[in-house]
Amino acid sequence: MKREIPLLIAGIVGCVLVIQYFIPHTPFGTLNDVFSDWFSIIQATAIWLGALNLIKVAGDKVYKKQKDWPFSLIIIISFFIMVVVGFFFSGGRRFLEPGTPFSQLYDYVYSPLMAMMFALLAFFVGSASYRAFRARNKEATILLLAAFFVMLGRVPLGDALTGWLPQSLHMSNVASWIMNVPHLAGQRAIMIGIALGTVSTSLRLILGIERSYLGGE
Amino acid sequence: MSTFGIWIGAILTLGILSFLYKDNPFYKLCEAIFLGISAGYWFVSLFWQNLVPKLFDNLGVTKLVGFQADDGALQNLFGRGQYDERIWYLVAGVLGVMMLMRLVPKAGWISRWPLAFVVGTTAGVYLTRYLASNALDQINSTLKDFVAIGQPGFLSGMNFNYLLVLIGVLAGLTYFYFSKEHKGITGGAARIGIYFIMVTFGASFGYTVMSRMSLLIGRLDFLYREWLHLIR
Amino acid sequence: MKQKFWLGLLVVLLIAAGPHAQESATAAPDSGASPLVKPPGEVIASDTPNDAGGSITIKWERSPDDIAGVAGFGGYNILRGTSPDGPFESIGETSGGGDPDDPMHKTYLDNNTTDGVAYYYAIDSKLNGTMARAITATAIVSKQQWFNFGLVNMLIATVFLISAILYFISSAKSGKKLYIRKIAGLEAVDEAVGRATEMGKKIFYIPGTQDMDNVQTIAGLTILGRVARLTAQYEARIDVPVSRSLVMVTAREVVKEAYLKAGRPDSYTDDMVYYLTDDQFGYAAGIDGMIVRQKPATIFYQGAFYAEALLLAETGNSIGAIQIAGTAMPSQLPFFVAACDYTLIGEELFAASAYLSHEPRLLGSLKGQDWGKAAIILALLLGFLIQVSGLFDFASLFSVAGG
Amino acid sequence: MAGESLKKFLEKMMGIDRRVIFLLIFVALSIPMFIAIKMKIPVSPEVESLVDTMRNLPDGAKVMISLDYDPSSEPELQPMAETFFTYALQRNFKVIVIGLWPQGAIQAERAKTVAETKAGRQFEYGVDYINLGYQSGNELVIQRMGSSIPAMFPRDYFGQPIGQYPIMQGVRNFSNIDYVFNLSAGYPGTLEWVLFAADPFHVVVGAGNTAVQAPQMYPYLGKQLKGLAGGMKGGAEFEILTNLEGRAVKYMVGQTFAHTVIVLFIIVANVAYFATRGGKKGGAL
Repeated sequence: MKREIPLLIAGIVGCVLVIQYFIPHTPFGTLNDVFSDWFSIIQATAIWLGALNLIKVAGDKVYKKQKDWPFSLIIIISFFIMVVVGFFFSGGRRFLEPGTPFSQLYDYVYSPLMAMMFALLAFFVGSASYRAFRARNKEATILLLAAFFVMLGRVPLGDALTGWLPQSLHMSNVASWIMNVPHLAGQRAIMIGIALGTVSTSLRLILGIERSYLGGE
Repeated sequence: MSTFGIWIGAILTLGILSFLYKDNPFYKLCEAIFLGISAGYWFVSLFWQNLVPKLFDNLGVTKLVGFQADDGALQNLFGRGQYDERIWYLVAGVLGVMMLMRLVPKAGWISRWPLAFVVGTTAGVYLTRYLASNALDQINSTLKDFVAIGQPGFLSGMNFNYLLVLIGVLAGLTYFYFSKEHKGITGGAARIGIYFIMVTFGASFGYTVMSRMSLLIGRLDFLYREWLHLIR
Repeated sequence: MKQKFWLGLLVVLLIAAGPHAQESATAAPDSGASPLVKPPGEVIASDTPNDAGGSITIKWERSPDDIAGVAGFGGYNILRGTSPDGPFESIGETSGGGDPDDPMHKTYLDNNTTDGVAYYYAIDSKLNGTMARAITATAIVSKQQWFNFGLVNMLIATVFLISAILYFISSAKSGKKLYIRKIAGLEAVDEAVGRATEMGKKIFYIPGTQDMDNVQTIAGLTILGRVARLTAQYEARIDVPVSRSLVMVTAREVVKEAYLKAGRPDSYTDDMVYYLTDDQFGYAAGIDGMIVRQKPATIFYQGAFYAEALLLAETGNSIGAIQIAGTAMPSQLPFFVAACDYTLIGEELFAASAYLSHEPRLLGSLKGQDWGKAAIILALLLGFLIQVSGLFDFASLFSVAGG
Repeated sequence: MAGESLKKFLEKMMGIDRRVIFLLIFVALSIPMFIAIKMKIPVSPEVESLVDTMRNLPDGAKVMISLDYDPSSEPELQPMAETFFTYALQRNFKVIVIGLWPQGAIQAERAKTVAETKAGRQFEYGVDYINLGYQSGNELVIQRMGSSIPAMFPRDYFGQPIGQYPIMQGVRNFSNIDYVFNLSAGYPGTLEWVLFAADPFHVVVGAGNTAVQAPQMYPYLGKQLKGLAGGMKGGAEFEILTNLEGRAVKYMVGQTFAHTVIVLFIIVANVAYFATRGGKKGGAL
């Protein structure tokens, strides 16, 4: 029973949602939105489990004085600062409005961390292309050439280098041809494959053939 | 932004940047702050943005416990005797509580019910979601622009490009064929397919470089201009 | 053309009540208005098809002044009432000019109707402060429909695919042998787990940064089940840091089940799966730190990824870990290809669990997918011939109108 | 001898420390920020038509700018906003600001300050500038503005009723707006402006997009979309054509440097790869 009922729930819910796609009539037409609200509610309760787990793992480290335990302590402290400020000192559900202590923590601490982490990509893009774009074999050579042309076509330098060629062979035009023809074709093949893969995976989940997410008895 | 805020931002920015050189205590500090702050942010946000409006407001719990809010399903149902469809949100509340039962070792198995609901919903939604935009629409756009024979532009470069796209799509699809050995015609087509896919990857990569550089430019601008006032 | 084709097919496939499109035509234009502007022609209102009610589409012949492009033409006011004699209440206005596909007419969508109420619509054309009116002749009622006729092609495609997959699942169950080609990334899983064991180092498994409402995450977790079974057999240590609480809960069930099936339930602990943060970059910062400090021998990335993909994979690469990635996010695939040893591309991610399990029913579903691919290839070839010969617009059969 | 040492050097390059690459990218992006380097940036027809449309507006025209992005796209789109505001000051345009993204209004205020310093002139609030702030509803906001702008935005960003401001006198819907400039980083954005404003209400719409989004908008250029500036490069061209060279032009030099560094590295890597591979046979696949 510990597995049968969940399998039944997944199957029924899945079938209903597939059918509702084709039916605008109530209650089907809005079912998707309602279920996505329900998901949000489950998600919002489940985050208590995640947060408790984070505190437990970090707390263990501090308690056992494992390597780097002071940093675990900082995780716990900054978590609680954010939570206490967000729950009690930022005007309830208006917690994100400009000027609240919560939004100030967001602007001054959270947001620069996010932005810099994101910007590290500029460096990693460089090191990844240095290593990956070597003409080791046919596939790698094609990868390299496509990247090379598109990268150059995106900056004025590319056109400056190819200025002596006819207009259609200017680097920026070559780059946009690559984007609009072979790149598009490959992209479409990948997308169609993904569509088929999702249908099949979804169906396996609805039928209960794929059930490892339910765990054992 | 206040000077104080800019200084904090700049210090944290440098901390993350220092990871490029190597792992160090400064980065560890920023990482720990980042983990704690962001986990706390999501914890608070999900409460105020999901739980309160979607569960407590709809049911009327917010008003019941004394906060200012509109009437919810409970008030309508028991106060006025009117049916209110929002009462169904109670089911979601129950599913949420079942999820929390994982904290009780003996009753943890009940959390599989909400899990099954979530998986069922996702499967149901995705079964149709990609089929329209990723398959049918793509077939449509691959075919729709072809110029028919005898029409002006039949022998144009554009029409040739459409044909090339078609060939690429066909070859690419053959690459994804699982139940046939990639030999003979299938093998040849699959090989051409992987070439097209490689162009796709290379081009996407090259294409993204610019926006990634822009991100870093934005950060350097923050450091040099707003923090150090080195440039105007 | 397209409409007829599908409707013909639909009669065979479906027993459904069609939408009884009620239409009402106009009365003679109200001649009492100022002679300075010419009124719009016939006004037709009809229930908007394929929707959940609450909407009426109004279409009218453009005023001759609008068509002639008279200077100072000020567009139209749209008014609504419950009786042909008024009173009419203004519900909106629109500029002059025709519809893109019907230059003689103008359309307006009233999305604020109550189902079951009979409405009349009036259209005023405007020129230099003068107005002239045309009114619908009969009442029109909006209502909900039971089937979205814009999705007939989707229905056919869905039914075809589901039947193909179901057919091959059942034929696989009956013991028919199915061939599946090699997928290099998955062939390497065994070796990657084995190497970590030999080196006495950890294996990291990253199931993406999206929640359980993304099917890629679920696909990633099913692959986790197969990988965890191997780590149980090899007695290697697997770490699953996650960025969503629901994923944590699910991943624990999956890993626990895998250890049970491998006959080593005692080796499993909840600590193998732990939550870091929901934020994509916070998560990346945490994992990057763990990668350089703990130096895992093998890292799996299976699921849905955004910009953090390269942040993780490039750091993993810098410590020399074997990396096997898989995602159906087209924008992130190039970065995994550049930084990982093996990458499962799109559909291969969804096939991985079936491939690794060798379970006939799952493999059968792959064969079903292939039939879908074959049908699409056929449609593309056929479509090309029809399109180029100029027979009819075959492509439009695949354009999805509703949904 | 020379060949020997070259080979050694190339062998070293094969396994070069990634930190060297990091450093070079950092330097390449930093240098142009401090030293003014002139670079010729060719202008694309899309940006040319964008600026032409603006040029053809009468002085004092009523324009709307919709800022549909957040700080993460700031490096690409903020320079365009600054240029637009500066140009508006020069031409005495009456500017109405809205945002379909919550952060749009703040971005506008920041860009306005920069523009005022640059133009040496201030907007008079309520007379030639108003910030209507953000409204939720995505494309529905655009749709409803088609029938009534005051109904969709009864108050401005600072909570004041808009009726009291001279700039809003006579503004009822899109027919009273001469031009809409949209800065977009995704949904809702340019696509929605084209489908829900340009198509049904025949509003003149021009746009600035992030580099990632821009190619998807090309099909709409011409009748539906009067000009498009894509990414930092588009922003630089926009600045050149309006004679307001600023941050984007400057940063474009950095972009070019960084791209060049990466391209050079790819070339070096391949040269090194082939030189050091020597007699060894390449892999089969």
